Amino acid sequence: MKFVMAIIKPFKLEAVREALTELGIQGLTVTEVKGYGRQKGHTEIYRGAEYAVSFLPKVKIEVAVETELVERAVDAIVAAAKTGQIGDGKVFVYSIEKAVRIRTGETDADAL
Amino acid sequence: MKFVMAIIKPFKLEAVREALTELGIQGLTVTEVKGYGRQKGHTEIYRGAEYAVSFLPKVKIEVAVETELVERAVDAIVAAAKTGQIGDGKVFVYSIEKAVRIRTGETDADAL
Amino acid sequence: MKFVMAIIKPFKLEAVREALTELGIQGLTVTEVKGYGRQKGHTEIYRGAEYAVSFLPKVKIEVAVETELVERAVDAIVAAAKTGQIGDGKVFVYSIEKAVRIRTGETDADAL
Amino acid sequence: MRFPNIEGAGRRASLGLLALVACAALPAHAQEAAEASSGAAAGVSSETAFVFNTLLFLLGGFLVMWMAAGFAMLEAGMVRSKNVSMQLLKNIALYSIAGLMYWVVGYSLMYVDVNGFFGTLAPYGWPDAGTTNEGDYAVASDWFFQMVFVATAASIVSGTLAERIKLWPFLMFVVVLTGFIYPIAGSWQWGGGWLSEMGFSDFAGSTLVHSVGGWAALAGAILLGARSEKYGPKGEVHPIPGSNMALATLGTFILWLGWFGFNGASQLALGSNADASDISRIFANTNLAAAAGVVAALILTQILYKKVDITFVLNGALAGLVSITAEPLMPSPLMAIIIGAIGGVIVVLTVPLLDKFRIDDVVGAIPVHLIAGIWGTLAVPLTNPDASFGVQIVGIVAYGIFAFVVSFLVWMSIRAVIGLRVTSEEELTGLDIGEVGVEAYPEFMAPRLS
Amino acid sequence: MRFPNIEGAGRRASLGLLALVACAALPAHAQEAAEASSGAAAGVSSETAFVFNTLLFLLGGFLVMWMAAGFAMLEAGMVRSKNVSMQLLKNIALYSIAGLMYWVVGYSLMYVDVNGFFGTLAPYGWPDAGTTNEGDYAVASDWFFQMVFVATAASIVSGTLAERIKLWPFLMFVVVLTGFIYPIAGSWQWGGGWLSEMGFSDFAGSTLVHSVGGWAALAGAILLGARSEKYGPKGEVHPIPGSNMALATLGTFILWLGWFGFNGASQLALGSNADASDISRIFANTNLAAAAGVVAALILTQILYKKVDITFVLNGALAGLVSITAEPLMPSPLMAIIIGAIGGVIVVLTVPLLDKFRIDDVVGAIPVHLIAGIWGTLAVPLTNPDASFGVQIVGIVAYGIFAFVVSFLVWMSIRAVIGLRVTSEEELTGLDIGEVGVEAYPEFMAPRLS
Amino acid sequence: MRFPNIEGAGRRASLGLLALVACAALPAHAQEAAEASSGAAAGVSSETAFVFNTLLFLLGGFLVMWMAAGFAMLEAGMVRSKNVSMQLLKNIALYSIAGLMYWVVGYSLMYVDVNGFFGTLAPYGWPDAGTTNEGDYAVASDWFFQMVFVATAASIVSGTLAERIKLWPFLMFVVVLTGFIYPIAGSWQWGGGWLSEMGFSDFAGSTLVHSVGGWAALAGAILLGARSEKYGPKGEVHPIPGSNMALATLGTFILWLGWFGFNGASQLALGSNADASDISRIFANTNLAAAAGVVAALILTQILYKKVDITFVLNGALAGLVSITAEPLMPSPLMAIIIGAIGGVIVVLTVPLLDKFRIDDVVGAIPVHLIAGIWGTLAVPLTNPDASFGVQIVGIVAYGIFAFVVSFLVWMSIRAVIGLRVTSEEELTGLDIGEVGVEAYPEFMAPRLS
Ligand SMILES: Nc1ncnc2c1ncn2[C@@H]1O[C@H](COP(=O)(O)OP(=O)(O)O)[C@@H](O)[C@H]1O
Ligand SMILES: Nc1ncnc2c1ncn2[C@@H]1O[C@H](COP(=O)(O)OP(=O)(O)O)[C@@H](O)[C@H]1O
Ligand SMILES: Nc1ncnc2c1ncn2[C@@H]1O[C@H](COP(=O)(O)OP(=O)(O)O)[C@@H](O)[C@H]1O
Repeated sequence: MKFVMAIIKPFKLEAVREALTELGIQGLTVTEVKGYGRQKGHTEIYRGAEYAVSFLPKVKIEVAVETELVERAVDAIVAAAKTGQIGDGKVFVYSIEKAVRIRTGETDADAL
Repeated sequence: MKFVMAIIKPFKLEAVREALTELGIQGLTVTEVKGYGRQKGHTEIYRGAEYAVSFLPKVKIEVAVETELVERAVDAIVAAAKTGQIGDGKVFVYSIEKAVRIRTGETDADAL
Repeated sequence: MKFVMAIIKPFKLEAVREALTELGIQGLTVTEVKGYGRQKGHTEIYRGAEYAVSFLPKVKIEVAVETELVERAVDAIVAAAKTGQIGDGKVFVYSIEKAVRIRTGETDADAL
Repeated sequence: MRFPNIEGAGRRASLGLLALVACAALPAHAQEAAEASSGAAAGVSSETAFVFNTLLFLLGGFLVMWMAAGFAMLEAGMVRSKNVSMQLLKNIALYSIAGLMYWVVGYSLMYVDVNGFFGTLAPYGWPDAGTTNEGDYAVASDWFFQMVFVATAASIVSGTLAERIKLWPFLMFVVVLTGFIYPIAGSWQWGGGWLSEMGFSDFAGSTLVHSVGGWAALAGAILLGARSEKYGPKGEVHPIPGSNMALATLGTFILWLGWFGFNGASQLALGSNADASDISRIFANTNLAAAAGVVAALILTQILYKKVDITFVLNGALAGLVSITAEPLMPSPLMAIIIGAIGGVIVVLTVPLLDKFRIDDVVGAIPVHLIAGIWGTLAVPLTNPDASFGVQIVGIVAYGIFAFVVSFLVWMSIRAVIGLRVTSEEELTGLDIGEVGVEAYPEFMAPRLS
Repeated sequence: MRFPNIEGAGRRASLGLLALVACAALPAHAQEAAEASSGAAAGVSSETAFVFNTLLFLLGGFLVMWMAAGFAMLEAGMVRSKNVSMQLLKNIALYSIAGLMYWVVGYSLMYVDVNGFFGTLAPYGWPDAGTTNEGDYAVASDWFFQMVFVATAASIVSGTLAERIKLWPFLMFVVVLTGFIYPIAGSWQWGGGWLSEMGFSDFAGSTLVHSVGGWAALAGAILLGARSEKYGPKGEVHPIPGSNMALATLGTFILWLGWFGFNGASQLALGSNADASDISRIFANTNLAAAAGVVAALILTQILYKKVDITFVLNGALAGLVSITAEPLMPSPLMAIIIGAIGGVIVVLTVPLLDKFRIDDVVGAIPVHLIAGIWGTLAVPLTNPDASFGVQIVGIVAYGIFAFVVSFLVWMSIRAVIGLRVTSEEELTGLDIGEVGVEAYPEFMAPRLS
Repeated sequence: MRFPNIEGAGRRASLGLLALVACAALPAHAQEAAEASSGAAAGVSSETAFVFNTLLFLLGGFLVMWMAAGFAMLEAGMVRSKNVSMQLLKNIALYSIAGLMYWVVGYSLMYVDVNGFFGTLAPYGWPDAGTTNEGDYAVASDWFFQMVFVATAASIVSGTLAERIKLWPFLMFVVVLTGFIYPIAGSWQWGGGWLSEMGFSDFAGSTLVHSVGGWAALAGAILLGARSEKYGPKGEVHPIPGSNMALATLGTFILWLGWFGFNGASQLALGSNADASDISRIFANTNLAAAAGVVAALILTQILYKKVDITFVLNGALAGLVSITAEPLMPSPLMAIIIGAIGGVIVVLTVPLLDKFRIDDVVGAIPVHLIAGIWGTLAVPLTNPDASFGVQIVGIVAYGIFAFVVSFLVWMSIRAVIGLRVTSEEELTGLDIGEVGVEAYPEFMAPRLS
């Protein structure tokens, strides 16, 4: 079982969710984050003094998927989240050893 | 060493924290997240137009534990977070290779 | 490829970001979290009744790095985030299997 | 309103007489005034006095109307963000319902042909446009000023019962409270009824408005029960911090401002040197009492808790205001300060007391309005020789029994028929989603981790 | 302002005559009054009346000025947090520009030597300090009172076009609207122009102020287009919840309070029993209409949607207020309630209608100000025998054509020269970063999920 | 207040004389008026004038009281969310303390038997309830109006020193400022003291209120030091954005509204055509100056920074208001606009200047109140022939030395005894947790990233 974590632009959340749903993925978790990266923030002026806003609002999506789905999930996210502009974000994949659905106690593939 | 990540209903946070404390776990990290899953959101009407609220507020708990504690930690979380209603959430487990306590530089089990 | 996750005191964020940048790390993701640990919260009184504030504001930094950089990244974070006071936080390291840059589709080391 | 010779003639009925007396007194004033100034007619003509009196009602009225916004902001700041829309909605709705009900029946029941215990049941109207009104003030200005008072009583209830009561049962109670309970209670004193005959004294409504609202809130709080997280199984109190201190403070300042209208315009006449001077005393005393309530709560919380609890300080301001409301005219500055300061102390000491009885009052409305209201009413004889402790106590008790018992029965009936309380699940997710459908801060909403 | 004998003499010009008539009427009043009171001069001296009238303008003026804050808060609460600074900035800027433009040309164009269709082009001044002013009120007090009305029209536009219009093009339009469009429109009626000659009746500006603003907003909304997320490809409506209901409610209460000045001081005179009585009627009717608007929206949304939408309730209050503004004096209480309630119903029904046409009105300003404004103007003949439906319709149509067409042309010109709309990227990140550089809630800013 | 013949008689003392003169002048007015109107007594009777004057004080007083809420909201919006409760608490506390101290000693020190440099030390009281007051206005109304001014000076200090000063040391300074420093300073001019004798001119307090507060703030800022993150080692300025622009804007609108009372009621008399007309000029000029301050800041920030900084625009409004406060009556509309616009420019240019000196003024109170206050005072002779630049400079310098030096010594003493500054750890976690114990937005509190 794998965990796919994606950092995307906030306004792409809906598109990504739909793309994942089409793959049959039924759940995911979303977190508001701030990202620092190649996409430079902007310089603002507040009361006459400049300052750099280097952290930009991003959304983190976390979704646990069965191993055979990973490839397609990653591709779906990349396709849906892409604008081609700098700052589109990243997808990371790592293994998880166990998943439990709290409500039923089901584990692993059944828990997703 | 393992990492246990749980997505739970927000009002269960306190119960889960207590359950983990009883196991001797002394630290954890909590994040406000939004979850999408089988638990459907609700349809709202705003100024005469309907819209679906599909992301529901959840809380993510992350706790690093020694490998021998994992089982019990997962069970404790499941027991404490369970309402039996849809949307209770998930627990995920994965391995971590290293842990460091910033204050002292202690590593791994000593760092928890 | 490794993922380094650090829980630090919020006001250390800038120092840690600078320390990582000096290592040539060009991106990272930040989340506002609340931490529970050895650092005890405080007891507050609201309208004559006491209550414990046990979750303290922390910042979570997540950064994917090439394996050979991990050691130095961890050290840099520890050095920059340290105050020596209780509650300085933790650094965790785990493996990731894949990274993709959404904008270009580049993977793994090229994606960072 | 008190006037020696016509004690008991009530708040509105007395005005005609008052004006008569004031006019009779004019020649004397005129003489004095004539010495001070140089010639020209010295007095205030009756039509000029009419305009002044009417203006006083309109000014006072819009200031008290503004208090509706004050309650809305205060209460919105003291509830959790998931219940803010609901609290706002209840406040604008109750102000509106109060205004309509007071027209439908309230005013008549309170002021028209009061038989000692209540007036008549009929909508109230005003003379035709463009006509000269008889009496000493415009008919509609008096209605307007009396009307804005009604909502205050209902706002108190709204604050206490926040975060768990359903919308429509609450609004039903407001219909009864503003159309019947408050007007009947009001008729006993300001309508010239039996308490007024007895010599009860309550200048601007520490008891009539604030305690009546407080009793209604108390009855509701008992029947409704506490918010589910508020008390632990062993009676531990789990504080539930309000979501927005800036709104709570804004609300308090709005109420403070509005109170100048509440107390000042309750003088009911502005058309003479003496009336204008009295209103000025009232303004100054009202401000001193509120300031003293603030400082008392500030010092007391610092001593008791080693920190200053801003919510107590805000309550302290309001308790100072409620305390001086029964008699804002007679006290010397020092007495106004003392009366207000005791109000501030009362709040700090009685909020935890209510918690002992597991009465969950979200904004502290019962300590502020009911308890400080009783204190203010009891304090009248300290500065007003025409008032007596005995009669004051009779009034307090009579209002307490009437308002509490009737409110209790009304709450019971509503509960029996449609229920009062939201489900515990709705309480958990917040009333904004359950009852209103619009979250107050949709972008910032988040589970509360404390 | 209506006065039987001088119908059509306009809002300001009539005052001189009014005072004359009022003074002529005094002896009669005096007689009546003399019977009621004991001796002394019974009437209001002309200088006393001068002070009263001036005071009315100053009181009404500061209350209407306060409405600028109301619009700012209402609109700030109805936009997303990423556009709040921009909305606040637009509101304080437009109030300022309105005040300056009304001095530069507006007042003269509206009131000075109106030729039937517009007045003269010149800055306006006031008599020297320390001098006695001629006429029935202080010259500067009248200017002040007229000035504060102008900003209202511009605030309406600001609300409709929120979240996508660039700052400077908007401000340019405000310059034209407050310096030219509104004053010219105003001159037709209140300046004693052709509509006033015809017998059009609009006491405090349901059409002159609110509909004119609404037409300007409509023209802008059509040319500017909807916010990019608002409508789906098949016309689906995607609601975009406002960020802060507490601010929206506060704004509504502020507007409600300010409206007592808006309507009440539009009586233009306070110096007699009859004027003070009329103003009192206006206060009471204004409040009843707003309350009825609230209750109507409350009940209707509960029926239609099974929940109460607080934003509709707030709009309902304002629609009630706009509806009664064309004639706040003549209606009986019951008629005031009916007029206001219909206003509340209108809002609930027409907001979704606008969405059908994909006209994106962020705060509901077009339903509230334009549509309820038309309703209020049409309702005048129901209670005012001097008004006729025919003339009312002529007025409504004339103002509609003028305000819409001229606004459309002005918007077109600005669009052609410098563009109206921010880039879609800026719309996404928010206008606060793009245009203002200061986020409204920098610590709480977060992407909106859901 | 200026009155040609009695120049220097001070703000309060002059009123008796003023009324005399006004009455003497009545016959003339009456004559003119008589020509315009038809018969009946034309002037204002002395008792009617008494009521008008008193009413002016009460109206002006409640408007200025409302400014306390304005400062609270403005400052709450300009600090970070972790310090908002503290800022709110300081504001309601300082208003309360000011009101109490002004009763304990302040008023007497300022107005009673002033020996040129200060008055007497004694609590102040008012005539008995129900009695006719001597003089031209009610004694308590004057006290009330003078009292509300005091808090303004203290609010200025509160804003500058935000986010790092401890609660009790701040409140101690407020006791001294409102009980002693301000009243003594006030006695020199409005109490009829030496500066008033010299012919210094400061109508409503650009220098007496605003600069005095500004000097006290400056002294505190120097001794307290900057917030720890504000300046880098090489003097780089690290902006610390305020948490809530909606509150900051609301606060600015409240202040703007309150300023009509501040300046308008400083005319001190309403009981004649000339006084009412003068107050009307003041209202109009005050509004024009504020509007010009807004527009100047708007344009200037756009030019300098390519974006409009809303916080500068808000400061611009206030700077416009402060600038016109020394002389709101005499300027023509155009001069009012120019004076206000220069105020707006001053703010935009001097805020960065203060940063050069590492003086950390959280809300920009020093530019707005001190520097624009000096500008306003210097501008008086431009429109008021009775004022001279020389005397104005003497006044500015005298107040500067007195207020700065005494404040500096008081701050030093407090620092020596109990310290001024919170620990750097408390500064980091926020003063709400450290000093108040109640976070302003407990559900939204989060570390600030960026
Ligand atoms: N090494 C990294 N580890 C974790 N998150 C990263 C890393 N690099 C980038 N990110 C996240 O991805 C976002 C986009 O990265 P950025 O370099 O700006 O653009 P792009 O992905 O187009 O190259 C960043 O804002 C940050 O949240
Ligand atoms: N595949 C998944 N990956 C990550 N998080 C998930 C996944 N599925 C569900 N979740 C999280 O768990 C929460 C509960 O899931 P849901 O399907 O609604 O109910 P249940 O856990 O009772 O089956 C979701 O709101 C979401 O936050
Ligand atoms: N076992 C754990 N798993 C995850 N996060 C932890 C764990 N222990 C501590 N933390 C995080 O680290 C923070 C600091 O830990 P704490 O025990 O208070 O101090 P220290 O790191 O100095 O020992 C906590 O607030 C929490 O966010």
